[in-house]
Amino acid sequence: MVELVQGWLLRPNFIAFVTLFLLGLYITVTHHNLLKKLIGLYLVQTSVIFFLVTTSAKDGATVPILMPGKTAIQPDAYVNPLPHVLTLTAIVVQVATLGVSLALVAGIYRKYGSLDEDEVLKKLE
Amino acid sequence: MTYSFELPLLILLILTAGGAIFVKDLLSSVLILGSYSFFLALVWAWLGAVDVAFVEAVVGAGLATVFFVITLFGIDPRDTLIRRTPPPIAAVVSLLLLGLLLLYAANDLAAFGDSASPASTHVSPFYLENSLADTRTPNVVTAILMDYRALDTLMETVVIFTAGLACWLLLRRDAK
Amino acid sequence: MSDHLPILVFLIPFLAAICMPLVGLNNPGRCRPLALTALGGMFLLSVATLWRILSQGAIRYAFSGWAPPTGIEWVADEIAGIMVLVLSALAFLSLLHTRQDASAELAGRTVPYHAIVLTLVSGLTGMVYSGDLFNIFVFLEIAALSGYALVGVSGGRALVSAFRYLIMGSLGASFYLLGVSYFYAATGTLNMADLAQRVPDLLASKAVIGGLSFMFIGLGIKMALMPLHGWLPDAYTDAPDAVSPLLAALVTKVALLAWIRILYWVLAAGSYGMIIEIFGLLWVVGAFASVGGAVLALTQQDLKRRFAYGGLAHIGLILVGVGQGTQAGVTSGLFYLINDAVMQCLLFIMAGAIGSRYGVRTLDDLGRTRLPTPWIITGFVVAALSMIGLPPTGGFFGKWYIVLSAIENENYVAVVAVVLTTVLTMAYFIQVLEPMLRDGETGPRSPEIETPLQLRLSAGVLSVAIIGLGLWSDRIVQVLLHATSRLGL
Amino acid sequence: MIESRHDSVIVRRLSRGLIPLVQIFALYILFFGQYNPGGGFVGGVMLGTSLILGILVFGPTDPLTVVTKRIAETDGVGLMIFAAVGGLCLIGGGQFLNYAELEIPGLAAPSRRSLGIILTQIGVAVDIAVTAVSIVFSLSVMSGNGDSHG
Repeated sequence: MVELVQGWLLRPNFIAFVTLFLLGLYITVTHHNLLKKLIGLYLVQTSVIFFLVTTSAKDGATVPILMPGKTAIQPDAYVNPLPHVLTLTAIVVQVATLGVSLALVAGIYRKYGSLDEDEVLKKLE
Repeated sequence: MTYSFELPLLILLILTAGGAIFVKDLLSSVLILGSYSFFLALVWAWLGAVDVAFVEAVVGAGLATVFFVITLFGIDPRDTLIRRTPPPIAAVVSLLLLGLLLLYAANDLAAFGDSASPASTHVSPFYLENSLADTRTPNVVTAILMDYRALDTLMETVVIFTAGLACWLLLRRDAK
Repeated sequence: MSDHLPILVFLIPFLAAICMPLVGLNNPGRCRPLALTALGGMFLLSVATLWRILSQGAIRYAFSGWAPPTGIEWVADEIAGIMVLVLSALAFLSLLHTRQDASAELAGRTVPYHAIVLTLVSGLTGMVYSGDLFNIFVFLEIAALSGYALVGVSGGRALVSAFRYLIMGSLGASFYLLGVSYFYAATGTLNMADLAQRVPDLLASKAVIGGLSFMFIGLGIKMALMPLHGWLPDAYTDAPDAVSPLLAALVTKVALLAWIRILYWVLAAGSYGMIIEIFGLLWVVGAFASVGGAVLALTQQDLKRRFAYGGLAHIGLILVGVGQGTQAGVTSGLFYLINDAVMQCLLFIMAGAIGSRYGVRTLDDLGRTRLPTPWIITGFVVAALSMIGLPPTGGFFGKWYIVLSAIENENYVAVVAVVLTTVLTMAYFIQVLEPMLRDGETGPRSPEIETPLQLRLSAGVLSVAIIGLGLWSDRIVQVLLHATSRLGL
Repeated sequence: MIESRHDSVIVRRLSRGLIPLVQIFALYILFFGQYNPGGGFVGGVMLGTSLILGILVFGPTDPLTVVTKRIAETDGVGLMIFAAVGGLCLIGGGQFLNYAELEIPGLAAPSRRSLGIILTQIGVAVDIAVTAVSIVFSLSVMSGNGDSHG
């Protein structure tokens, strides 16, 4: 058990990811304000992306932009570029989702005059 | 690997995330979220993911904030609610279980920065070794994005396109 | 050229979708013909693709010319071929059947509406074909964003349902992406075929178990598996009548298909022993969902809502079959999945038709109104027979194969669950059919409204398809068995 | 939100100068994405935000806004560029998006791939810029109307 906890403490990035993920999830599920729900969702999405980025790190490696002219390219000298590509895609997907969700929020506000989930549900009845 | 640079950034990250959620004024909360994105971009730049940091700074801190602010314009930007009902027990319990699952699953992940991890040794060295010869593109991220995994990029542009259409469908009722 | 057939099938709705804003810029009237032509063309090409797959074997298509695992790969096997065929046919018919309804609800928004229907179809097609975990995520999001927008089309209450759907759906996608990240961190690859080779050595790895759990939670939300189904009833009830057949028939089924692919095509190959516990969990979840969905359906007044809960039960039934962990089990699950897509489509088209034509939305309405249209009643009866599982419909054979595979496994609790679901399904359909078929009712007879040709066509084709799926069930199951025989179960 | 132009003359003056600068920088990011961080996404978003800035500052009657509005209606052009490059590869005999099969005489396969990357990046940038503007127009339709309670 002690080893487990020690293992987690050696990964501050991972701790940050878990904190942001759980915080965002909690807010998304329980908060009453629609916009705050979206902020929670935003935290969840960015935290997953954060986790993906940390898998790309290598000790002592530099950014994945190759220096032409050198001799053979050493893969260990550059961080892993594949997770970066996946995260780029995921970020764009995230902002697209945000656009649609804000359109829905704006529509709900125009119709019901409130961003509070309870009030909106009350007006639905 | 030392964390001296990163720890303050991570703490700021969590603080801004908390701020974005607990501030009552929605406009401020959105702006704090923008700064959260900015700190996130810094962390990623520190991790060597410059392209991702750039996109996060422009898309996350820029475009997302623009969308938020434009939506909030014309909405009374106040989170009026002080919590009325306690959060359901089921939500809290399942969240705790989920956190445990996350930590449990992390135990067998390769150590942070391990250059012998499966992620760093299986497919990705191919890109680093060949992208210059294959595509004459020194930025490996661009080479993968636009060539090796071009279909993902095409589809992700379709996601944005779909979002544009979706906003049109949802909001421009009477226009045109 | 025939190797390129999968991408050509995909490109037709895709190109039509991206051309839609320009085509409709000055004349929005062109959008509907364009969308119908695209879906029709897609259907014809998918027939050709299936023909090619059956005669010459599966197509593995490497995008950008990079062999997997470097590039992205699509795998068009028999299952994908059949699924895309069903998908394009159902999309065509559900777009076809609502001319009046759609244009009335959509004042001035025909361009984005039709474009989004096509992006939905392209997203689902990509999910069916794709052999790359991350690629599936991107297609999942295309389909999901289209779904959110289509649910919210009618405004008002539908916006709230769409918002809930969006929150749940995006959380599901995040969980799925998290699972993919764990898989990637543990194996270093995203390609399914490559993963299938690397995962067996890593099955004891907690990262793989965790990744699998997250993917299951994520796809479970997308397929509306019972404890995670909160978004679905509202979304399907409040979606416009033109859209709910499309969503009900396809969205959850394709997510389920993706899960079956991950379970069997990535994990089961050669590592059956380790995975057996997951399968044990799976059929229990499925049995719970099927009985629970049917019970909840029995309590609903609103017709579309009742059928939505019925759909939840059927997702559970498919999982009962899939969870048997045998070749017979997964084949029966896949066969039922295809059947379920067709009958849900017919059921929701009919529910939408009586809703928009006669204003019949609830059971009470149904008791008050006499429906004079034989087309609609016939469609309802055929769909109901198949949903209950009476011969000679496809639903009967689907359930029959699931029960057989469970008996073969000596899994009698699963058999009891399927039988119980059947009884409950019969109960909730009798409540619907009894007032519909009763004669000499005192209530006022609805005014005679001629059933339009498109509706007759959709109802007729789908009814024939349901009976055809039953009559030729052994042929289809043979094809599916051929596809699953390569799994080495 | 886009009902009127911005009140402050300083903001308007500054934006007149700033917008072209942002756009030039966006083009630089776009075309040098093969050598530096950046590329289609970032370039596209920057182009889009420069146009959005113009809309917000100069109001609905300014020629820039009118032109932008026309542009926002032609959503999908960028994707057509991307898909057309991919389709040309099909015609050239390769797989979809296999830029090495673009039939351009006198270019070796790596250069063709490089060219394909540039062309598709333009497609991505155009699509993202246009869609960002289109989303902003959609989101501001309602708040601009003033009839917030339906």
